[in-house]
Amino acid sequence: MTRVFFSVLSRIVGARMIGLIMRLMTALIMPLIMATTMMAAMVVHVYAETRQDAVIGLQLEPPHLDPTSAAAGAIDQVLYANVYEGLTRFTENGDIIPHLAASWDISDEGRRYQFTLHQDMRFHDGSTLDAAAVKFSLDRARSDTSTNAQNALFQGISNITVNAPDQLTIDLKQPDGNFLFKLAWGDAVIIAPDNVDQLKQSPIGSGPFKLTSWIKGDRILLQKNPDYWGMPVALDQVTFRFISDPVAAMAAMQTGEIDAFPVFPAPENLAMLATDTRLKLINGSTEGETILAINNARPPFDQRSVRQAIAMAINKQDIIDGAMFGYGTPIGSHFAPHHPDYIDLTNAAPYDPAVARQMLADAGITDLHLTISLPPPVYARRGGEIIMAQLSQIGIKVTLEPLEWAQWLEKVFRNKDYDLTIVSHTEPFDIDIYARPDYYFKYDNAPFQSIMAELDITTDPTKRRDLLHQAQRHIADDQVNVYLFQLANAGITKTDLVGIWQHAPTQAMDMTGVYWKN
Amino acid sequence: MTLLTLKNLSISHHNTPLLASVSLAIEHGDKIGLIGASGAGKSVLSLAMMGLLPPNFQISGTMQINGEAVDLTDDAIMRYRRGTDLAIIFQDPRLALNPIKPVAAQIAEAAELALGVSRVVANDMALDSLARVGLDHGIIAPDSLPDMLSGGQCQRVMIAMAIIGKPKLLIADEPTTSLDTVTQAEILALLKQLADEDHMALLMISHDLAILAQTVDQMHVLDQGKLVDHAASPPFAKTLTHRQSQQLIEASRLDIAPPPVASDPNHRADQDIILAADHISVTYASGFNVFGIADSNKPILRDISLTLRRGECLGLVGTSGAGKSTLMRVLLGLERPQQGKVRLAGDVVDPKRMTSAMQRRISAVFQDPNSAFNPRHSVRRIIAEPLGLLNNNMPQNMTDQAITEKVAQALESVGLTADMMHRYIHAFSGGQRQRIAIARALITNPEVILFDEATASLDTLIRKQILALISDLVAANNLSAVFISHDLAVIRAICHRVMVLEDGQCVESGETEHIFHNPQHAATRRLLHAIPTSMT
Amino acid sequence: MAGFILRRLGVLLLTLFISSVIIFALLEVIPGDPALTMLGINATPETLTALRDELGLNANALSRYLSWMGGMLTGDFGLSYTYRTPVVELLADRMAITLPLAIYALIFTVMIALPFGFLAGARAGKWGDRIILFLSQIGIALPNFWFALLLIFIFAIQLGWVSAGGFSGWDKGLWHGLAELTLPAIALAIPQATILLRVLRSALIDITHQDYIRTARAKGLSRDQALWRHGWRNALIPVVTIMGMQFSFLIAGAIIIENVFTLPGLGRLMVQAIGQRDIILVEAIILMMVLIVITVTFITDVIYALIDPRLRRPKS
Amino acid sequence: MRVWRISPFLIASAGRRNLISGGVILGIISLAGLISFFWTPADPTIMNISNRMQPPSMAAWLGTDHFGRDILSQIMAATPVTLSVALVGVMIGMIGGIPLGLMAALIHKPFFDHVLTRGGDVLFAFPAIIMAMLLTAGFGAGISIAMLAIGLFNIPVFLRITRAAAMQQRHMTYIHSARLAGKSMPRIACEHILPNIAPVIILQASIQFSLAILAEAGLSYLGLGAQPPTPSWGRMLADSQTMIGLAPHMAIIPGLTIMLTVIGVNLIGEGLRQRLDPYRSRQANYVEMDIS
Repeated sequence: MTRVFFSVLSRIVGARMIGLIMRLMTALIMPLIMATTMMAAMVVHVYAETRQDAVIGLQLEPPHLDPTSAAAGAIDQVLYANVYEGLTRFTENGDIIPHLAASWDISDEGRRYQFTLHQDMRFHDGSTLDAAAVKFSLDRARSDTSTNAQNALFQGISNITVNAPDQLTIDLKQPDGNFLFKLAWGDAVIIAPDNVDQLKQSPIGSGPFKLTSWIKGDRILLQKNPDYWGMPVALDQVTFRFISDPVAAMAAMQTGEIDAFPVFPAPENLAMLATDTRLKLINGSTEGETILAINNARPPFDQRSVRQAIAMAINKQDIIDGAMFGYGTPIGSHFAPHHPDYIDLTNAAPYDPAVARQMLADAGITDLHLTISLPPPVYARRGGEIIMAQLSQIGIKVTLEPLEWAQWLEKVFRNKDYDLTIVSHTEPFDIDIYARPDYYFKYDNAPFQSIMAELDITTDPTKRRDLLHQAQRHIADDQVNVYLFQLANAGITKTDLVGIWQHAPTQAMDMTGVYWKN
Repeated sequence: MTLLTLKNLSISHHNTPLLASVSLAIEHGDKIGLIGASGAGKSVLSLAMMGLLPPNFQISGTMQINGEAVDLTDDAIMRYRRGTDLAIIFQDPRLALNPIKPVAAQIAEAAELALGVSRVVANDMALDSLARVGLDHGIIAPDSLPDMLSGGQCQRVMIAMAIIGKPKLLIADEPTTSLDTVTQAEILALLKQLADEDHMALLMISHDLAILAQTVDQMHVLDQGKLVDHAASPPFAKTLTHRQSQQLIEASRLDIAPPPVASDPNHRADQDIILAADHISVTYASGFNVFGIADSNKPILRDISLTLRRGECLGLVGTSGAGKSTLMRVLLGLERPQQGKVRLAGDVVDPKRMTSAMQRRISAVFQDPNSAFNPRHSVRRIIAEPLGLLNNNMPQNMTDQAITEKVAQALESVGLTADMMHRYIHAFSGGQRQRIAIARALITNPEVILFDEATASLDTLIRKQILALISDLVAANNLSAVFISHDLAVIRAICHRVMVLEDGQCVESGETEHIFHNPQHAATRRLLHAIPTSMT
Repeated sequence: MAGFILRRLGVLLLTLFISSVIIFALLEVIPGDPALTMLGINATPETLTALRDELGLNANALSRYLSWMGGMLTGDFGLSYTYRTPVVELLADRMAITLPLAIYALIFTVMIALPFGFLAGARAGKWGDRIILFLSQIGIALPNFWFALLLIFIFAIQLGWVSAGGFSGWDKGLWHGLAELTLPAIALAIPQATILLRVLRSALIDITHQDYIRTARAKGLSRDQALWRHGWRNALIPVVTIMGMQFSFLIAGAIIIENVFTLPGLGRLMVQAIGQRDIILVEAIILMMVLIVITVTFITDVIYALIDPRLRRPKS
Repeated sequence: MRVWRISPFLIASAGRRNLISGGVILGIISLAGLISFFWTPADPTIMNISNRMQPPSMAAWLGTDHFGRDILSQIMAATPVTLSVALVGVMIGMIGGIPLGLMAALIHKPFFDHVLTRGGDVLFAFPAIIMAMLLTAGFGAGISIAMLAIGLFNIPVFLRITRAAAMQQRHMTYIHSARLAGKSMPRIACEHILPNIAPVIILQASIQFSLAILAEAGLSYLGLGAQPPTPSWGRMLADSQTMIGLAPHMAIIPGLTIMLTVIGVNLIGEGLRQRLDPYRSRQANYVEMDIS
């Protein structure tokens, strides 16, 4: 009897077993998802009081943290003014103001600069920032074995002398009206001499913030430097988060995880984000002249009329609207519109496809087939598509050639193996590149070179202004390239976060003046 | 009380009737045989009695166990009957065991289910049960996996599993079909012994009357889903009178004589030797080193020599694993022996250097009619395939017409019709397939044919037909043949001479009749003993 | 056993060596100068030469390969060109995210695929099976970045349960880290789970027709019990094969998911390294991936042996 | 005797249902692609920036994109591009993988087999995306690179499946018969083995084809697929990601097209499977792997 009982029991249990296990396993999943997501919910920050920190979104992560040995703008974005400082610095509007240097005297017809530094300045490691450190930094940047990406900036220096701990003399080979501007660059910051070996991973600067941690691939944390020599900053902590995916950037703004994304990767989303009352738009200007560069050495582009025809076939506003969703200012020469010496030359090659077609015919060009090389940024990729459509209106057949940056630098920039390319020149005040005959547009023009040579040694503001106007007109008339638009500094920030730069005179996220409004 | 009664059991599947009105009564301790040709509905009946048919079979009729009606379609009810009242063993014991579970555990599971005992008790019972079926601890380890066991051992495991719940009725569905004769005899004896010991009823299902005759006390004959004949006690040959029964009885008598040998056996000269194997040894690699090169070897054939004279039929006999198939591949030039040479009419047979002239002289018929043909080729293409060997010797390629004629001829010579050549192989029965295989082997007019278990997978009716056909063809075409089988009865029906293989070695050879009457080696005696005794 | 391990090791070293040669040669012919990429368009030729010297790029390819290999043998993977940190550190940082993410995703995959696959396989043709098949059909047909974005939209933006992406490190505790990886892990897991589910389902249907399931039923087991006790482990064999492949895939192939969730994983490091022509880093990552594949193959074999005792015994 | 199996009639009808629904979906899509060679509602390359991101209307049935181009025309023009990327990708995998798989299975040398399978494993470790990135770094982006990357990824897939299936066939006795008939191994591979493993390969190809369509989308997401002005579904979907809030139709339309096509291909594959290989017959395990 017992045997039968157990037999029946074991069978009933067995029969139910499988259904039970199935239900159990299925039931396990939902709670697990719920539990984990709930846990995640707990970590979403809730703030009631005025915040002392800010989370800033950036598109690109710096490869390392040494601004003196790479061209990566991301390094300057994180460190400029926040961690590292120079003798002078840029303001939001592009003006040059004293920084580490309290004052200076210029003598010897602009060949000698005598700087007086602030007192009691210290690096984050406690060492003193004095004239010796300045001399060390600048000598390092201009040496023969320097790997400074902007090494050319310092080639005008002939000698640096330390006179006193706070006194420094810099002698130039020839007068340079732009010298103080050059010292404001991120590549000219002053570093702690003891720290050279550690520069790339643990930057020791003199700024109001110091680096606390770097979670590679995700974020960099800066903390307030309590011993800062200058005006203390409002924020205790700044987090830079690196988000290159436009949709991820948008999501991060929408969830409020990020307080500001000053250079937003997808301009098309800005208007929509700005409809949120907690957010407001940043719409300023950058130093990026976006141009359709032309290989001036390659026929038929060596003919001015062909370049002119191309320029006149292009509707710049359509490109700004289509590629940048309206963010950007049309330009007519290689010069930033916010610069005080800017002149409007957008009418040098007005949009007129009919005339353009005629000019091409007059030049005897039929059946023109050209290639546009496109680096990765969205202005180039989308702009290229639009330009392709526009050029086809005047009978030019276009092939688009998308390139990675490394390929672009190798093929277009170094080997000059291209017809046309779209690129934004983000260095401030870089009209002088047209004076380099071997630069990648292959524009070798003696009159322009002499204008620039004269500008280099001119310090008188009115004369400089005049020369700059000449220079702008010259390259506009010559139609060296098609000058498309000034890249906008288009981003988004929380309404309560005050002090984010509207313009970007250099690639910097200056957090020193940023604070929360209640 | 009657153990089990079937009343008017009818089963159909998608309106195809499979069983029609089968009624059967089984008493406790009965040993009942159920015989039928393939397709008669034997397996459907056994599965239906166990309640194991899928739901999409329509079942009508009733079954009673100890007078209690059970619903064959209700799995929940049938489940409690399986293992305790009814147990079953199947045809293919290797596939019927879970490949990744130790055999003792599989048996113990049955004990747990049938008797409701604890795991520990079940394990002990499993060991006892294994011992009962002759698999003592010394023979196999209880935690062996099925793939380490021979087919016979697997079937013993199945039996141990079936009897552990002390079932009232054990259904054995073709339990020995895939086993060699020696193992078959052992399994049959075991089943009989266990049935007697446990007073367990036994329902043996087979196509072979000879097998049933020595095991059971009663016999039912199933033909096309109907029980057509019944014999309540032996000798069955007299009681079973139905036409189908008579055919089955007739088929179990392998009274075919080997084809007459053309030349006088007393004056065989050496030049008459068509195929000779000289001290053949084959080893298989069983382990590989870093570079994938074999570093340990397992001997398969050891120093085998044989000769085949023109017009002679040589039988190679041995249990499974004796090395018969390997020897066949070596003889055919499909595999190169590590030592020794095979000569075909004086030329050395080497897999790498087989000329078409040599290849033409030798052909083969293989065992498994399911994998012997490319299912995507028509019969014409299958049979014509070796004709390529002739092409090389001809000035022009054979025309389509010529091929068709040759194929038609070949088909007719094996008792099929020429119009079958455009069909595909799945349209043919097992016996027909074997005929096609023979037609293919004959198309190049070879001098030697090798038959590898050519009748092993056929039921008795067909087997006899095919053996007769082979015998006729060998005589008619003056062929020499090597016939490989595990069944000495089959060998006796067709071979002049026989060679007994065991563990890759030749243990005995000689004239067939001589060996039959005067076996020397123990292996030979075992094979002889395994031949089912006549039922008369 | 020792022989087995030795053989594995031999294969591993050989594969690594061949991969290293192939990948080095491949990267040699790809255009792009790491120094130029780093210094940008204003660099003077002298500066470029100085940097190339510093990076050791001016030596010829063979000597660079040899010194790189030499360094590898002594455990020194070199300094990344762009990041100027030891390659080992970079890899370790990324693996600390990628590996847990892959394992986490695999757990989700298994937790979804096994029960539902079993249910579908055991009830093939029934309603439950049809619903599961239909959902898995959609799961497979969804482009993965689309699905990931959908998840962000629902769980991060609409419900606000999780952050929309990013990873703040393990310093904040295990739970915090896991919470941040949950959504990416689900996004990775769902398509893989639908695949695994279908594999399991087919394997199970296949096994339903095996003789030994019939044997098990003849013992008195119901259909489900028979499948559970005898089919389950047998069905796992193809499942483990697919899982092995999926794991390798989760390690390196999750680039899109890493992008959408801005996770600093190995895949994104690879994208950056290729973009910046950080050849030494690319090579190290690729070797790492080869190593992972081989390791996973090894683990898969061990799991096979756990499931299938036939593989456990030494070859006779 | 295996009477307990499902009836082949049932299988056939289920297979037919899948084949018909899959065929209708794929037929409509392919037809649209074919028509695009002769006619599209509008020129898919003509831009009209001022008329961009318009929702579906009578003028533009499926709306316009961020450059004001007609989306229906683009979807149609993209059909041959996307389908050919997937098709060529799978073909490369088959052309490379099947002979290698046959060789691994039939050339009876463990070392050779080992090298091929392990090599396949390593190749398999590189998802199409990484392959595409390396290739793009060398040769520039474009659909041919996408095809090649998907193709290279598919080689080990077909190698595996072919090897496994051919191993099964190798032991069939009709292979012995063919050898006795004097046929060489390559000839046997073509005449006997390939036709018999064809169902397995065709089914795998259908799986890989649908995965390749998804992979094209994934590659486009990273800018590694079709380049402007070549339209492709993946590129349209990737381009629309940032505009999903502004113009949802831009993302929904290519997304649905991809999903429908993939489901269509999968249905056909399922139907073929049920027809050709009802029980999967223990021949080989299909390798189903996400590519991107």
